[in-house]
Amino acid sequence: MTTTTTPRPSNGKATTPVQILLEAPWCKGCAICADLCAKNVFVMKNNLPMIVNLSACTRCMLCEMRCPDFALTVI
Amino acid sequence: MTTTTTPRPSNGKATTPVQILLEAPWCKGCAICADLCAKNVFVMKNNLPMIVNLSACTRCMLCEMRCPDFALTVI
Amino acid sequence: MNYMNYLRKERMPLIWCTGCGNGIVLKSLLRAVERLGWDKNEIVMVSGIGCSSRTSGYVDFNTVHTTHGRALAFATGIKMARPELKVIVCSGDGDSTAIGGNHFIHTARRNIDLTLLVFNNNIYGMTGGQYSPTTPMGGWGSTAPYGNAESAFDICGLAAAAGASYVARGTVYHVMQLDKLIEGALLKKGFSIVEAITPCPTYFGRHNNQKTPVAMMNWQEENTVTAARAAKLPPEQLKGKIITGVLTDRDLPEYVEEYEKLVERLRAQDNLAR
Amino acid sequence: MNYMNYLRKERMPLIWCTGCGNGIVLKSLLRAVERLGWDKNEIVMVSGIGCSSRTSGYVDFNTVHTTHGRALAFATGIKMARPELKVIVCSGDGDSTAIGGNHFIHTARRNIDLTLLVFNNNIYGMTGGQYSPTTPMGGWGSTAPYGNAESAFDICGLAAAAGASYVARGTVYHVMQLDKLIEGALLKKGFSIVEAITPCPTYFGRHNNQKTPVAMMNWQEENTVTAARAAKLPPEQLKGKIITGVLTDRDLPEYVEEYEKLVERLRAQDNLAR
Amino acid sequence: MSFHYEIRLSGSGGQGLVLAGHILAEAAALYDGNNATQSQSYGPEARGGASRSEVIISDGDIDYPKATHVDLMLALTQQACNKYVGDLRAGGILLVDANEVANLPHGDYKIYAAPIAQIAEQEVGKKVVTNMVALGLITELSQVVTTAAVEQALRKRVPKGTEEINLKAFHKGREAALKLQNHSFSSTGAENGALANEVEAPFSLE
Amino acid sequence: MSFHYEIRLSGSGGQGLVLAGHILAEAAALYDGNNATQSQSYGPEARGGASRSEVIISDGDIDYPKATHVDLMLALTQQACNKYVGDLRAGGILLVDANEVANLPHGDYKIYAAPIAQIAEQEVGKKVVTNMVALGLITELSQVVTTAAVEQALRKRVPKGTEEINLKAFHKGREAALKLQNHSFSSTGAENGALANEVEAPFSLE
Amino acid sequence: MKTLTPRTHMMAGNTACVEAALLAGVRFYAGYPITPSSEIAELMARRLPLLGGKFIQMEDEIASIAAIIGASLAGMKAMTATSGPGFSLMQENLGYACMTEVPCLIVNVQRGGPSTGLPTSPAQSDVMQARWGTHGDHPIIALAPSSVRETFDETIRGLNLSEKYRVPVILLLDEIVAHVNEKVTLPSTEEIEIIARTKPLEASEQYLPFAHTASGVPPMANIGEGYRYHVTGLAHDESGFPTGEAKKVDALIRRLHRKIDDHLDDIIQIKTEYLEGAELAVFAYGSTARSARRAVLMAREENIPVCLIRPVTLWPFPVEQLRGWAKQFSHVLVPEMNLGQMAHEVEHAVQSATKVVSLTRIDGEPIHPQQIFAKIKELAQR
Amino acid sequence: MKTLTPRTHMMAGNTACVEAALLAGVRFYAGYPITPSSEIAELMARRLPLLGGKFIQMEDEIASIAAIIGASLAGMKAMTATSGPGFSLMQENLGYACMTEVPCLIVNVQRGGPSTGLPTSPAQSDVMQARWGTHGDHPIIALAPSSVRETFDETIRGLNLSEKYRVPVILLLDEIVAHVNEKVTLPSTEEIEIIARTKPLEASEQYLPFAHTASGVPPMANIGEGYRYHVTGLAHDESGFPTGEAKKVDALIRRLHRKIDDHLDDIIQIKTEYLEGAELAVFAYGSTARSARRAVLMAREENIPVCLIRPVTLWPFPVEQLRGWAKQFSHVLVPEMNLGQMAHEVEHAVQSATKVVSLTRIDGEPIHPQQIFAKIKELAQR
Ligand SMILES: Cc1ncc(C[n+]2csc(CCOP(=O)(O)OP(=O)(O)O)c2C)c(N)n1
Ligand SMILES: Cc1ncc(C[n+]2csc(CCOP(=O)(O)OP(=O)(O)O)c2C)c(N)n1
Ligand code: SF4
Ligand code: SF4
Ligand code: SF4
Ligand code: SF4
Ligand code: SF4
Ligand code: SF4
Ligand SMILES: [Mg+2]
Ligand SMILES: [Mg+2]
Repeated sequence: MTTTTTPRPSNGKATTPVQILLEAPWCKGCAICADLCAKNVFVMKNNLPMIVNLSACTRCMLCEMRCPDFALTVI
Repeated sequence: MTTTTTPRPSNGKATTPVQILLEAPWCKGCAICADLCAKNVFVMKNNLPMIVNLSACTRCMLCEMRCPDFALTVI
Repeated sequence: MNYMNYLRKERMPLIWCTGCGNGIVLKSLLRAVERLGWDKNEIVMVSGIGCSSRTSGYVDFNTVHTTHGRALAFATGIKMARPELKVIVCSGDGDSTAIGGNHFIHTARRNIDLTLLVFNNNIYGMTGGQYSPTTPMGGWGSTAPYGNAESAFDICGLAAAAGASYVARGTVYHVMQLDKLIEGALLKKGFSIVEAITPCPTYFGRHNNQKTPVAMMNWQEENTVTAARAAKLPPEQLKGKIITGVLTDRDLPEYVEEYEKLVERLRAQDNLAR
Repeated sequence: MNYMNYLRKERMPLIWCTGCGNGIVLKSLLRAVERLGWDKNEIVMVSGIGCSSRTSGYVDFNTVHTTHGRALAFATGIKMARPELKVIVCSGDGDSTAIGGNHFIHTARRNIDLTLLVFNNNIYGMTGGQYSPTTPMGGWGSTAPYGNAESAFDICGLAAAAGASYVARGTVYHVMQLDKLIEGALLKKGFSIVEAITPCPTYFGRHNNQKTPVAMMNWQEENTVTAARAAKLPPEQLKGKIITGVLTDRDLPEYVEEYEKLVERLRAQDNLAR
Repeated sequence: MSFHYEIRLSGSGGQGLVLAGHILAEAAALYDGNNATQSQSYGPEARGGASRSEVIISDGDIDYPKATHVDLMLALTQQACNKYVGDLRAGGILLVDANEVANLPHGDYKIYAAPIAQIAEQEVGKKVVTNMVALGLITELSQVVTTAAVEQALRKRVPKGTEEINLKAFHKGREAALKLQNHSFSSTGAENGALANEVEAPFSLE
Repeated sequence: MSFHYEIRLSGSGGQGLVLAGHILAEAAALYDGNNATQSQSYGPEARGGASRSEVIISDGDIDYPKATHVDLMLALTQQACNKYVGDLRAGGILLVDANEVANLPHGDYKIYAAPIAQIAEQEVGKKVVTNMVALGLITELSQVVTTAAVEQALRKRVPKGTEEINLKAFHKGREAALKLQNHSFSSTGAENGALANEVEAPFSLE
Repeated sequence: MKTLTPRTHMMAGNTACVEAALLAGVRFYAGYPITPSSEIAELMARRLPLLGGKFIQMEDEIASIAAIIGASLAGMKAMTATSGPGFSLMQENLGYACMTEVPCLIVNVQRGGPSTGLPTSPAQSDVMQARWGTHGDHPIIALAPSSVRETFDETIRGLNLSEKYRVPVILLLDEIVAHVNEKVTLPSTEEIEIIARTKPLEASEQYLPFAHTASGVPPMANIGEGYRYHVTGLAHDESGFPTGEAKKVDALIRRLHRKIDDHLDDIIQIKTEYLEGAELAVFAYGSTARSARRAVLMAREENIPVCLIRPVTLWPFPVEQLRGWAKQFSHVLVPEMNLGQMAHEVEHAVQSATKVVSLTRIDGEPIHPQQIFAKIKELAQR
Repeated sequence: MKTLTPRTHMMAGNTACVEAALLAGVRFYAGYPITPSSEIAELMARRLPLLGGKFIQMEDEIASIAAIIGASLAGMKAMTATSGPGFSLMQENLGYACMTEVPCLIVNVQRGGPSTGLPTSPAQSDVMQARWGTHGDHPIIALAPSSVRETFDETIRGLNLSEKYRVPVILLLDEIVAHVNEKVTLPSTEEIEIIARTKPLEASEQYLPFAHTASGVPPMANIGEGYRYHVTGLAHDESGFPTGEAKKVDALIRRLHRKIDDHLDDIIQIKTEYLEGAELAVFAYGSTARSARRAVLMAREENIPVCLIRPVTLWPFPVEQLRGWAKQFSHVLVPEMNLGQMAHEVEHAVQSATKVVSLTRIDGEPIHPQQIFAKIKELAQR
């Protein structure tokens, strides 16, 4: 379980820090999370999404909702 | 086979005489011919249509077309 | 016309009950065939199981009386195998929309060049009057002794939604109209269906307040509205009415033709490759 | 939300291919269930056979993985037997509209209070990519190597014509909308169906010019129009587009309820007779 | 003393012969305390042709429930008479509707002809009770059921409100039988083939 | 002298192992003139799990077409290695992708580890030809098919236009084998259980 | 005029089947009409709503059996009735019921076959189909009563066996038994034993819905009772989830058969008359057994030492019983309204300990006692 | 490197089936995909359009068999392929084909059952279903090849028998034979005999489409050839029209069986190895026969006098052949991937002339030669 925590940048929206958790053994590397994130929060690396820009995350939840394998959790 | 022949009255329409033929063994006596003829050409008698008013026939063919048992022929 | 040219006279009289409308539909079909001047050798009648499906035994065509509900699937095989044959399927409301419902919608979807005549008497006649998918809600059936709790299909609406080219509804009362509808269906390229409303006096009429064949015919007269007239009437006047006439008539890709186009495309490619 | 509250964790990871959309539909369903606060003991998930039908193995409800095409018929028995249960059916385009087409239209006709989720990936995924009744004409399937010669079903149109109360279409790309559609379906009395357009990258995408899961998702984005917007667009702009949203929502007699009314009527008569 | 009596009721569908058979069998089994079976035959797929209903009455077990040595046969139509008379045993009783069955079969039968439908229509006023008139005749001619038992079974079986008219028909039938009892005859018969082309009466599952 | 040689190719679906098996079998049967069978196994209902393809080569009849005393096994993934190594005979060859299979099984095997996928990606430039790299390795390590036969079968089987790149991969594999040939080793192995929770790779019918 | 108990009626087999089923607790019926079974559906449609039960006419027979399996999973005793063509259509889902161990009763009122055949005539030609109609190895129980009263009893017994062993049970009537009205005195409710499925005692977490129990029958929780388990037609392990592991699959399929094979004594009913000292036997079932009995009585009157063997349970087949008696007979005559389907099984069972003579009829007519009697006489003289 | 004939290929059983069918003249295929038969449909979809033939994927298996019967009536050689669940669904219309005498080929690639079972694993558990799956008495021909080449041959033979006797023929493959790729050298076209249905010679007016001919097989006119006859699944007379007359029905059903029973020599194929002097036999079919052969060879090497009996025709069952050989054996071992379905038939055939030992496997794994060999050794020591 990869846990990445970072304080949210104060862009006027949410204030709690975003966390994105990856249940790596369940991830199949489809890249849906990475390629469809409007904020380019991830890049795919070794068939897994790697967080590269968490601060851009708007917590829109779409990556979680679209992850077909229950591998991504945005909290 | 009952054959009834009569000259058509000259009502301005057809001029050849109407004939109505009944294949009695096929008739089941449903009365559709008799009851739905607008001109009351038949009455039902002993479960068979009996021609009582051939002169009124307009040769509309409906009795033939609606006879379910191929028993009536209008010529 | 002389119907006997199209009948197997030795099989007469018809097996059906007194006043059963099946014979009226059959006659209408034969008139349409005669008008079109089709060769009997080229006509195939396929039917399923049911009173109405007994039609195939009487006509002097190539006739195949198949299993319950499956006539369209058999017919599809026949048509695919020999596209030049004219394939007519006769079926009951139960045969074509209860057990046969899947073949009904798929034949419509493929829009294969067949004509289906549904003898809709709103009941399973052959087996003794059980309710069918077209028995009206509240109506009697031997398996709906307290009134039917199910909603009925709109056969024509279903056929259209599934993809049929030509969809029409007529009644045996309006026999002249029925002739035209059937002729239109026979002429149409693609899947064409005519729903013929026809009385089953023995089971439907007897228990549903239409005691005689004539009463059933009159009921049809009183309860139908042509599509043309219906278009002009307010909805409340159409409630409970049966709309008759050609309800759908459109040109859609026909399956056998599409298949043959594909074969030709392949042939062309093949020639090119040489 | 914590999906794990609704999953059989020991069955994870999912059997489906990389980028298969089935999991996205499943998640959307679970969110709807969570929002409604339903008790897991009262939920029954019934499925047929197919990749999508494997859904039932993962959820911590009462689950019944039945035979190919028959899920709705099994579900009808369950619902009739225990009307207080919430019955959800998961099925593929093949399962529900090919082999299962008849149960599909009859469940809609009876308008029985079930929810059907059709995972429409336009192909038979499980068996290796044969074309399905929703594969577009000209599209590839392992049994349509030269392009499919058959016309496709409009699943939603068919459901509506057959009598369903609630008919909606969504995509896994538009996942927020999908959530709402499914919630609407679960809440609706009567037969409700949601057609979820979902990618099968392995068979459909790979051979139909949508090489990756992401390409398939993007295709969805580009080719859908909401019903609301569609109403305002000229027909030529809608050609080839998928219309999403609630397409039918109406109150029609629901079968179990009608049946119970009948029983009550009989009881009342019985009391009267005493 | 052991007995075994076979009755065949034949005619066309819709003449109520199954009901008549039921009443006969119930009278014998439930009220006279004998054993009885009743069965009927259908044409293919439930439509078409002549119809028959059979009752076997015995004071022992009835193993084989189909009639094969018919003691009494009723024929309300010519077609039924032709089709089913074959199993009537030598010396058996053939009861026909005098107005319907013109060609009587050749054979060692005791034949009784009564205008059964006509009695129903004219003396009772309803053609539908033809079956009950026939029942009265059979009760008297066969002597295998008691009148009281048939009355009880009939009351139980016919639709509520129609008991009296049905009973009236039954008794008219009995009276006709009493008049007939000394008037049985045999026949040299006609060729059965002659009627082959006759219309098949429609049949409905009752 | 009669011989019977069993090869098992394992990995995850979509790695082209069925194609590799086909080529191997055709090379042996059609071009080397031996007998050969090729078969594969699927998970339930065609989805899920590790995948395997098996080739048996013999100069006699091959009655039983499934491998049971595997002479050479290829494992491109750890999961496949764990799942299928059981049938590898004592003294048999185990060829693994060095980057993928970290936990080597315990047993009397000759183990060869090569960075198979990496060779495909880096030396040939396309990861999809991993199967052909493996084919090259197997050809050399097994010595049951001739290089010429494999080349011919390969040309016939791969999609038109891809012959050269596939052949290149095949030969890269052969080269790798020649380097390895003296570098087999055995392993004391890791507990297989450790990997039980690992993701099942998706499988697709090829 | 005598006074009879209020439980004495004139009744047809189809009616008796319905009355028995309702008594045994059937509250769900789904079916599609077909001659000669339709009266069962019609009566159920009339009776069930009055008892708070559910009747549904499905779109076909495939849906009908699916619906009863669903209803049974949800805890209702459920049944359907059909005839040959419909029974053929039910085969796939019949196998599903075997595999998922769902109790239910399927009545097949046999008519002349194959195909549409002779829809209103009696036959016994689906007995092998009842055993082997669905694909894959599966156990089956099939019962074939000979009389209206026995139809009543076997309907109840069939439902009981179904619940007890978690198997679909097939009640094989024939057109004669189904349609003949005869005098029956029904048992009083106290005389009737009614069995319901065994429920799990353990908590949901411990529950193994397909446990390999000693009896072979796992307790069954109904949907909605809090157990939330998985049911699948795929090979599965004790927990109910799919497995492809050879050992587990083997254990499953063999247990399914063990359930039946270990309880033959409970399941098999075979009745005999005049067995002692008999040198000839007539083996007959269903309505043919009635003719056979009459023929045996006729032969006994002529002092022919013939007995009647009448299996009521056709599947599992009473191999041991027959094998035990076989040596005593010179011949076993097997009259049946088919082309010798059970004669083949008898022949298999007796293994040349006696000669098996098959008397067949497939023309839509029942076998007459005289026909059997003539054959008995002929065999007695050999 | 050797040069092989251009007729030598690596090929799987499913492929061989398609190639053979096309060679034998099949030009119509209707089917619904199912593992492990789907490759047959896929190949047909690729090949048929190129040959001017027709491929159609129907909505289900019921429609598939209906369509091929329709196409065959219209004069095309037609076939379908499926596996257990689909085969169950085809049963009703299979009976229709028997009753209406329409030639067609139905391939059942057997997989683990019952129900959804083990979709990708081999099994032989539909052999009894192939015989008895549809309702009513009906004859059937079923063939079970063991190798890819034999699949090729039996597909052609099956189609020939089908046309010759106007019967549906069932080709029972199993997952192994269907999917194994092996080296085959196909016969040259001159070596292949192809049989087509006999056409009527008489004029339309004289034609009796269901005539009780001496051979039992009536000539068959195709739809559209001017004969305009009636085809029905109801019992019918020689003219094809429905009849309920006992005599005519009897004549029909018995003729349908006579067609097969009178031509057993032509239909039955049973192969043996080492029969002479053998004291033990292994009776095996389909892919299990391959393991059996290996085991027999192993045993022979240890001088155990065992032979292999390998029926290629499973139905009609080779009763006479087996009965003839039985006395020579102390035991007949019957290994099969089911719970002893054919062992039962062998036992019936040999009638205690020898002991039948059933070796069963139903876990999705093929039976290994070693397993059979061990059993042979055990029996040899008894
Ligand atoms: C598989 C199968 N199921 C059921 C039947 C019994 N059956 C014969 S006809 C029929 C229904 C007939 O209704 P419909 O199709 O409306 O025809 P109708 O008799 O009303 O013209 C049924 C249920 C059958 N023959 N085969
Ligand atoms: C009676 C029967 N016929 C065929 C099959 C084979 N089969 C399994 S799933 C399937 C189609 C799956 O397609 P779909 O329902 O669209 O589900 P998907 O896999 O695409 O999610 C087929 C044909 C079967 N299991 N049973
Ligand atoms: S929550 Fe939205 S913005 Fe944040 S990573 Fe996911 S998709 Fe991107
Ligand atoms: S969407 Fe899910 S499965 Fe796909 S790459 Fe991202 S985390 Fe992995
Ligand atoms: S033709 Fe018309 S007018 Fe003449 S009798 Fe017939 S229905 Fe009447
Ligand atoms: S309509 Fe035809 S069948 Fe009816 S009464 Fe007239 S002639 Fe007779
Ligand atoms: S039962 Fe109804 S449909 Fe059938 S023949 Fe009689 S009237 Fe016509
Ligand atoms: S085959 Fe298609 S539908 Fe099935 S799991 Fe793979 S991607 Fe999903
Ligand atoms: Mg109808
Ligand atoms: Mg799909």
